[in-house]
Amino acid sequence: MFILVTADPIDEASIRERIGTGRKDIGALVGFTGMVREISEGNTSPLELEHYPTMTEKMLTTIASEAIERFALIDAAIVHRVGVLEIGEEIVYVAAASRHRQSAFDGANFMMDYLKTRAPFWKKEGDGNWVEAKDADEDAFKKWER
Amino acid sequence: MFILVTADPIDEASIRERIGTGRKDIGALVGFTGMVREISEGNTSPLELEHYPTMTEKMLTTIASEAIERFALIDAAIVHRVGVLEIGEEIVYVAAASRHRQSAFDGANFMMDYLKTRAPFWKKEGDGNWVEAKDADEDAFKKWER
Amino acid sequence: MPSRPLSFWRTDMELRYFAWVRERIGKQSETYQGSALTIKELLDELETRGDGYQAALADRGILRVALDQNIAGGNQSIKGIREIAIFPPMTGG
Amino acid sequence: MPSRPLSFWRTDMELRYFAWVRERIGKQSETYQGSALTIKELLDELETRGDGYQAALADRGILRVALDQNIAGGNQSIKGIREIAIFPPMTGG
Repeated sequence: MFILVTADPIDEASIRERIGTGRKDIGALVGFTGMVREISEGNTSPLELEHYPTMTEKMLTTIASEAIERFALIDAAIVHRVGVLEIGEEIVYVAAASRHRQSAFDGANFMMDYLKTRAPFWKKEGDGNWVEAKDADEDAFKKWER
Repeated sequence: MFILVTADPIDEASIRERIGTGRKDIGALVGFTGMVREISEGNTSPLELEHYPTMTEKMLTTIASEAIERFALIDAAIVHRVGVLEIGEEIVYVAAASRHRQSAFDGANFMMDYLKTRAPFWKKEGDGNWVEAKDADEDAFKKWER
Repeated sequence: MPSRPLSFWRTDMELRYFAWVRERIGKQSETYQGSALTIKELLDELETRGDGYQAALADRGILRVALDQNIAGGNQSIKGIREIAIFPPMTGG
Repeated sequence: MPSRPLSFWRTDMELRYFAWVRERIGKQSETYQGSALTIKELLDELETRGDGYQAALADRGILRVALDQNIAGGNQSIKGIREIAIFPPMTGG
């Protein structure tokens, strides 16, 4: 398992190596990359990502562990950036490695829904407004309840 | 859109650049990597991938186009290897870029299910046996019928 | 138009075989100049050409056929088709 | 055991604020030495400390509270807790 909260750009290739190297039973790896996108045209201001140190790492570890157990993953990674991010930059990368493709897809999807609603990050737009939580994200999380 | 059938290793980073560069509206990118795995322990023989040139490229183009239309993707890529592949090597990479995460997940998942059952590739094991098609793959494809 | 046999106008078709169909028949491709009008008729005719063909084509339920690179069903006409490919279910990805 | 006030045993708690809760209150953290026994009592007490606190804490339905870094509900006891964080719904990913 690989968990990281960082102000630096995300090096997906090296994360892939960490969770896949030396394993011969991985048949499927799903990687999700979240990027800062231009929400309205011409809106070029950066995002600022705040987080709650130590709780963040703890939550991300919980999320990845639960994904591994629930979807029988071989390994998982979550990397989340903090600080100032320009449009087009990567915010988050999650990866799920599994024997089979559907569990890799489900594992990565689950980690993203969980992370969106439960990991202590907050986004502030360039104009000083805080991004509001979306009901759609909470609804997406609910699909994993059992 | 980026489609490639190749005997060479897959360069995911350069494919990512091709489908993402210069776009400010991509919020989510899902990449799926399929790898040759050791099915039974100690089985170290390689796989050989045969395909039907020209029909392959045509089907992969159809699959990516349908994913783009159906899930409102911004862009998509499919790269499939042919020839002799050792355990641990990548066979296939698909990528779906979208505004939102669920359509990126669905688009990549759809492309994999479609490709597994409809793209003209055949796998031969080191012992000379041809891999048999799985009912589970056909069932997975059916979930996208509408 | 005078009533001439269909085969008069027919151009040669290229048959292509893949995976174990190719291995059992023992060739990758060949030219077809017979009189079959549908996929089923074509497979029936090819099956009479020897043990390799029969081993390759006996299990119709599992075979896949592409007409000019489009997957097709057994009753489909092969009129005007230039390339017919016969192969087992795909196992890519 | 003699009946002494609970606060006698209580160690100081660290309060931490994030995002617009932090901005409205005007600080990142502070030490709490009051007598609140539950999250709700704590929020009620903090809200009396001035306009900033009120602006930050008025909308209880939206606030999230973590006790020692575990998300908790309003009626939960804060006894024995070392760190209480108050923040808006998360918007990561």
